[in-house]
Amino acid sequence: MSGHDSKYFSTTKKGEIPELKEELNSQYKDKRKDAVKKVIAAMTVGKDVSSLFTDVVNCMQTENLELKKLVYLYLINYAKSQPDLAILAVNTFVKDSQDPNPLIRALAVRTMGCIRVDKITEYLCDPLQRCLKDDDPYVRKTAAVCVAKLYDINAELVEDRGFLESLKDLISDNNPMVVANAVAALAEIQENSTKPVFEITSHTLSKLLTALNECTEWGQVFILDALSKYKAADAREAENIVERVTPRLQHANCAVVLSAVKMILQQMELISSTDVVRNLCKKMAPPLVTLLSAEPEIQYVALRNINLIVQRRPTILAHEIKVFFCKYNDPIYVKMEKLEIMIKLASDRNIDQVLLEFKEYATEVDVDFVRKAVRAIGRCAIKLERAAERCISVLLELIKIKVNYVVQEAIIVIKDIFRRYPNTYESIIATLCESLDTLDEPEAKASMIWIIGEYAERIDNADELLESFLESFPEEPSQVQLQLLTATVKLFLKKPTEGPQQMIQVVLNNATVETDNPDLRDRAYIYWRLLSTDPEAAKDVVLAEKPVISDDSNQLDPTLLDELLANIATLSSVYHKPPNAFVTRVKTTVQKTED
Amino acid sequence: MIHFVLLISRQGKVRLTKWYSPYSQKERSKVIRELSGLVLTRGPKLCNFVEWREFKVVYKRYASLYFCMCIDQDDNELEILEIIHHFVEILDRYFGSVCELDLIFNFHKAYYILDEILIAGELQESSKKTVARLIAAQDSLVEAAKEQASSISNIIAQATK
Amino acid sequence: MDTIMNPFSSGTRLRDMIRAIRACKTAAEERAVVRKECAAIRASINENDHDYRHRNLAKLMFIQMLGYPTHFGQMECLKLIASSGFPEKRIGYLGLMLLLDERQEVLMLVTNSLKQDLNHTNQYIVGLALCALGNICSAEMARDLAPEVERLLQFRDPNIRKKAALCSIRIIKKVPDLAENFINAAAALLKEKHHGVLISGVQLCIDLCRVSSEALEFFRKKCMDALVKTLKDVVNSPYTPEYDIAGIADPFLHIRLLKLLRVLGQGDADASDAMNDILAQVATKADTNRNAGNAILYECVETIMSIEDNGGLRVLAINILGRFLSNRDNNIRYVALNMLMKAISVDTQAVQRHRATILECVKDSDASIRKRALELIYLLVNESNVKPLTKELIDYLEVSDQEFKGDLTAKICSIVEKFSPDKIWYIDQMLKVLSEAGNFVKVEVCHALIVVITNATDLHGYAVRALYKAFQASDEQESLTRVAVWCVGEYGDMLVNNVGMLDLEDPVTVTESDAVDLVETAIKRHTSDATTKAMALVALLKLSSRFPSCSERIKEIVVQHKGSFLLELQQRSLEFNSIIEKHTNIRSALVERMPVLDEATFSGRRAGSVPTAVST
Amino acid sequence: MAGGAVSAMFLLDIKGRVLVWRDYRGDVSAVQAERFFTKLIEKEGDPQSQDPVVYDNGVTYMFIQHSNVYLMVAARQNCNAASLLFFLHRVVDVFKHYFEELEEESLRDNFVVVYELLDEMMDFGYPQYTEARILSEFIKTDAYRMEVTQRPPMAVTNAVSWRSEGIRYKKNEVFLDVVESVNILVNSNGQIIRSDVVGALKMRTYLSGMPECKLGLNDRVLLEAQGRSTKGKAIDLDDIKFHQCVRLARFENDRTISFIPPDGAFDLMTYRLSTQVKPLIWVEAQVERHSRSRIEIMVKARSQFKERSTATNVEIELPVPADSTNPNVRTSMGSASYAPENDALSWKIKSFPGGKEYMMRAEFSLPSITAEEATPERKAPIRVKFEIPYFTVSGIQVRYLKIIEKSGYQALPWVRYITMAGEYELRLI
Repeated sequence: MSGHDSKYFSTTKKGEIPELKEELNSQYKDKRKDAVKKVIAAMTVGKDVSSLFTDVVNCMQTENLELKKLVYLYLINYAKSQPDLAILAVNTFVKDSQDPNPLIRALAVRTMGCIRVDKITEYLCDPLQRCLKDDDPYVRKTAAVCVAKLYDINAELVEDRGFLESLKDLISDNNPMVVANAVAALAEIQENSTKPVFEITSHTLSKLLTALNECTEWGQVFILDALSKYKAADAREAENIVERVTPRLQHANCAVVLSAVKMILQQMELISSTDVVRNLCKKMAPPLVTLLSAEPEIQYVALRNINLIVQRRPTILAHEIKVFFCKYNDPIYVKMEKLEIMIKLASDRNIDQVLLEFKEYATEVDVDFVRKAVRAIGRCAIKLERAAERCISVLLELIKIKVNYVVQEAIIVIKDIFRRYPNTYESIIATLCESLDTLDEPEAKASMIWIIGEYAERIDNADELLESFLESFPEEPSQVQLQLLTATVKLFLKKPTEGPQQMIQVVLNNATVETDNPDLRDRAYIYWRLLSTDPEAAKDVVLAEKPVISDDSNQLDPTLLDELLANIATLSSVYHKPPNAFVTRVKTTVQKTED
Repeated sequence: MIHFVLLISRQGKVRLTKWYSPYSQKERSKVIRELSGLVLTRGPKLCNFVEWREFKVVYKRYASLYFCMCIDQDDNELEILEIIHHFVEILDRYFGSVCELDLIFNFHKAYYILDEILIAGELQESSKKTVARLIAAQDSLVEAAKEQASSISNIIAQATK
Repeated sequence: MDTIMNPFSSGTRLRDMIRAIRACKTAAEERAVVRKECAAIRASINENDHDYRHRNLAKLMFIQMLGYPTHFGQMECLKLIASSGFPEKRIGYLGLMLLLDERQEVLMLVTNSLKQDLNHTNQYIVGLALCALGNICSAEMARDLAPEVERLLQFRDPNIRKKAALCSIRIIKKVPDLAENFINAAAALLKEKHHGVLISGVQLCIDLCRVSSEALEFFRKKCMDALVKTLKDVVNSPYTPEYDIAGIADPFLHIRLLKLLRVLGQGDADASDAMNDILAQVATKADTNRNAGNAILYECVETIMSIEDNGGLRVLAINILGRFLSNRDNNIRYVALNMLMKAISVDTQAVQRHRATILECVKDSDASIRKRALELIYLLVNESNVKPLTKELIDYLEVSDQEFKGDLTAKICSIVEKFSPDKIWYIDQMLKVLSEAGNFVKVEVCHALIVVITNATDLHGYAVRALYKAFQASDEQESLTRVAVWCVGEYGDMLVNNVGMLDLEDPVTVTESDAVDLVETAIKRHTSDATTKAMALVALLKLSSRFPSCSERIKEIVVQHKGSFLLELQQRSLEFNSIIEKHTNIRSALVERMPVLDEATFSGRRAGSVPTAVST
Repeated sequence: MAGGAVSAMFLLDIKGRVLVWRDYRGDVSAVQAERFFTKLIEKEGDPQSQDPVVYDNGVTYMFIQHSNVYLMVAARQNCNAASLLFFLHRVVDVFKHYFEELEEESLRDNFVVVYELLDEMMDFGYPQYTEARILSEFIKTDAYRMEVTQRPPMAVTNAVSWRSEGIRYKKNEVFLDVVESVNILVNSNGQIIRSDVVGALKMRTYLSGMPECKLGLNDRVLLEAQGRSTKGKAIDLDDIKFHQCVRLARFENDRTISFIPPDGAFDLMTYRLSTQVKPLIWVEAQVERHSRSRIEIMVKARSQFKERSTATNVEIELPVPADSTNPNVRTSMGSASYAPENDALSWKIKSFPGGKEYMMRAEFSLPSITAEEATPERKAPIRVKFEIPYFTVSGIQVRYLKIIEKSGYQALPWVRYITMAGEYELRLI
């Protein structure tokens, strides 16, 4: 089918590659430069121009910096696919690394490090060694990063050739940019090495804190991130460090601010003086709040971090809940995170206002947001005993609007409210039962079934209500089946009359011989055996008094929280997962070419 | 049966959509998004068919445009390629070396042509000449009406001078 | 177009609007332009200015194509259709087809206009109405207007007859009861010479056969010879430029005739017999250098495969497929795989011969081909080749695309389940799949695996030890974890005591506490979901009875969940804690080996309730 | 573990296809990133609804959108998300400085410079340098490219990385604009639920050499530290953020704002005040639905500031349904019109003196056919924009701006004050 239809919709297209080849070998400088540009343009749109390798490399020997950069760029891209030809470029690299112009020296050493071809790496060592001691700081800062590149390709080589020592020397460099890049390189190497490569002593600490004042914003982030791993010897040292880091909270770059917050929080763990701690908390609050005026993406990261911070230091933002109220134009991902924090900061003092907000959100159009708002109301009820009643009345108001997903979400949280405040709000069960037929989500169904089973003795027609679910037992999701099983057992134990007796037979039969779900079967057999061996014990086991559930269910495990707080501003703090849960090192020496 | 016809540009812009089975507006957007993702990302040497939901989509690229037709599992994929080409040839003849811009600014004409080729998701005419003739006849009916309208408005203009 | 229609128009022209939209850089900009335009159109509609109606509608069609709401313009279509001129009607019908579909109630309002237009003296207006009806009519409209369409099947102009034929297809699909009214007229169309009419007519017959057995019988009886002759004429027709594609006369007509013959021949020996010669002729004559030729051949092969057996023809067809499969063109390979699926029921052996090639296709770089090939290989598996095929597929699982893993896993599991020669092999293969792609394995498959393990009394020890090892070695694969947790709970005693060691096993030393460790890891790791954790609790209860020495430790773990927010976890934690703490006397009775679910009844029920994975 | 760098940076078009990319580590391919991102767009339809940090198959993607371009980094390590997302915004600034507008077309037209910049701004996935003015001294667009070989400007590695030496002006001048934005959120019951003021000191400097600047504000902490009386005049600033040129340690010590400014325009500092602000302009709206298809809205707007000030360019935006037809609007002041692009009525009042109240009345209809699967209308708030010149809510004052340069020239500082509406939302409908 191909061939005869290229004429449609198309402009003429000749063989591009041969044309370029010709131009690359032109005797005119300008033409060659244009040709290289065209090659890069083709590369940019994803065409394979690797076959021009030799021709492009031939253009490398040039005084023209722009052309040189383009050729280097080409090399980075295709060296891997043509490792043997890439060697051709080495001489130029070595020569360029000694060029009188520091820009070219740096360019050469930067590019060489990006060429992940083993054979070339060896040739890189001498130029790199020289550049690490270059007079020009621009070359040194580039060389510092190049050590990390080399380590990524061939760690042994770096260790053998003493590059680590040279790199460590750069920490004392008189140029702050060089120091910052050396820190970044060392931190990365340490990450991938089992040996101690980069240990921060109190000496390096003070040097780095000094460099902090002078290096670029990005360099400040590298240094703060590296220093946050430092464990101060005692409270005094911790206080000293904090004192020197605190001014960073005034930096316009939000990453500098967050990294400073991380450092301060780390050191605070050691500080015992409550006054100092209180004072630090007071100092950190305004910068954290200001992060919410940043770009939405930054806000998102900030909110995920604030979520962690308030779990450890709830007082910091205790009075700032209003800044987390959602604005109309907030992106949905910001709104969702703000809700989480609003729940965490809700207190008896502000709950009325918070409820008003949640109610507002619960009538929005975005379904996920609405659900989360409804759930938030329930979580506040669980958290704040004195406000529980107000929360519940808001939930009941929302149920009356009869938006299906709102009702289901409400039932799910009300079940938790019942578990938090037993024997307090059961009067609303009747209202909930009105929505029984409309439930179609497993979690809502399971919650409703649990409520019926749990309060079977107070619901006159509990058996009828449960029975209505029985017919569809085999088709229900296992979550619902399991609740139905337990609820029926409870009903039977509470009202061992004829109806429930028949029901329990049906359910047990369904959950044992009529299903292949091993978990459901286990559960059913255990009940069955329990009921048949010792009905009194069964009552004791199944109907045992329940401990009241606590409100900190959404709090992270303390050890995980520690780890995440040490990772403030990083992806780990965004995901709320430890780094090893998502970082998978893949060594790619040769990149696969696809399509 | 052809359930729908889609023309999507390389940039993912929709140039023509014709639905022979009912899809709500929301579903249509979703279908277009899904298929753009499936079709536009496929390499040049792969086959012209993708399986999608319980259907198959036959597509063919002409320069910057992808012509896609969604068919049932047991329809003849190779024939659909011919139908697409049939459509393209007729477009080409009508516009005279058709290009994407023709379809953008005269999208309604592309629809008129398609309506002479397919009805109810089935092929209607295998002769390009017949299609061209039918379109030409209807175009001239429109022309005639326009002339008449403008002459009437001239007369009115004359009369009310 | 619009400027000439509206010489005094102000506001933007269609062209200008399109330009403005094209100039937008972002979706937000485009949205703003479109909304402004829509507001202007609404204002114009509100003023009921018919000079602009035509243009407004054209704009709305463009806007609708971009995915914006245009409901406020629907009534304008009806107004244009109701006007008298052809230009208005033409754009009105186009708008109707684009802005509305069969589900809108507004559509009913157009029925009357349609009826008038179907009876219009201008045949092009009749054509417009037929086209609209054929593309979007609802069942109700189909019923109301069927008589008009039926009448138009005999209209003087062939171009109306062909449109009426296709329109009839939609009508009988919407209202199958109406089929019988169309049978005679449809049969008459088969005698026509006009290709458009023939094509449409043949298609109508095909669809009539689908909804009405009466039609099928009628065409078999009355039309077979004529159809065969028509096909013969097309096949042997001299060069006609009007219908020629790559040297073939009207492949579209070819294909439709072959399709109708297939419908007629299926399940009818006489009819099949009548078409043998012509099918052989088509199959041998088609030009396989052209797509059009291959399209015909493909259709022809399908017909041969579907009609009543004629050994010679089938051999021919299978050979053609073999050639297709080895073709370099991916399209041809794809359709070959597609056809081989159907050929399996006819001649499994012949298809089996291509197994190696098909297996290669499973690993093709083209996802479409991969998918087809996998479906096919799935059908080719039998007791004798299951082992090598499964090995190939599992090996491939490791390197396959993320997107393909789901399909591949499902198929492997299904194959293994269906054809495993022995249970130990089955268990081994399943463990490999669970370790490699456990997150893609469906819940039912895990359940089935546990059923199999429980039924294999002599393999309980082996299975639990293998699972223990697999769990230690693999990443976090949820379904592997669940199966391991369940088996460790149920057969923990066999795990630690190396009960039922097979010769091929390496002995392992697992202590009671190691076994509890496994379950504890499963319950504590943050990737585990509620079901896994719930299963772990049951396993712990079982182990507390099987390993009394660990009972205290287990209680500690169990009790941690008594305040859980998750209902099921809290309930289990409370119950099990109570059993461990207060009712030790009955504990062992409660958790003694679970009764085994009878494999036969289980698989019988599964076969009944779970739809077979084989797609047609 | 903190630290970590990205693997690659991508500039993608609106459909998620790669325009330009720079591979820093060779472990995330363009095909892989593109496939992931196009799928993301396809799934969500609108990536605005998607978290800006997304994980897929071992790789984290972080992205922002600007005009019709996505800027995205891909990482396999646990890198600093805040830094990288902020970096992406800085990259936008740099490109804007270079190409006036950052959009698909300008990237395509300048891909050579884009590659050069990506190489200089980031090395091995670490952000390096984002000072556009300095970068443009040694990376030039075609028009300004010279044959003479460029050298890295001192500033790139200097402690003063934002200013080059040797700048000369005939007339040495500094312009300082104090701009305060009022953010306010009013609940549907008319209660102000949050309000704050965000201020910025926007500077434009045209100064020779390496000038040392010192800025004095009526900052209560400073004045009290200096033992001066502060009654009535001093103000409390909740949070201050400084441009990197300001010596933070010095400020921490004695509240002195001292700095060597960059050349040209920049934000010297921003601050925030979270005191309760009385809404400067108050709006009330009443909606009456006469039938399913006819709606009437009545709006009152009141200025709640002193009569001697005047708000200018006031614009009040009232949400209306998306398919409103022919709104008919009357106002007692200013002009109002239907703004379908925002689904709103826009009421503009050029000049709105303090202590006044104006009215607007609007009537419109809705089409008889409703949209299929019509989603409920988003409940948009009323939004207000305005500017009040010569006025600040906080009462901030620039007490002095001293400029000292070793050549000893005199420089003229010009200071202006203005207040404007920021996120000013009233949920009153």
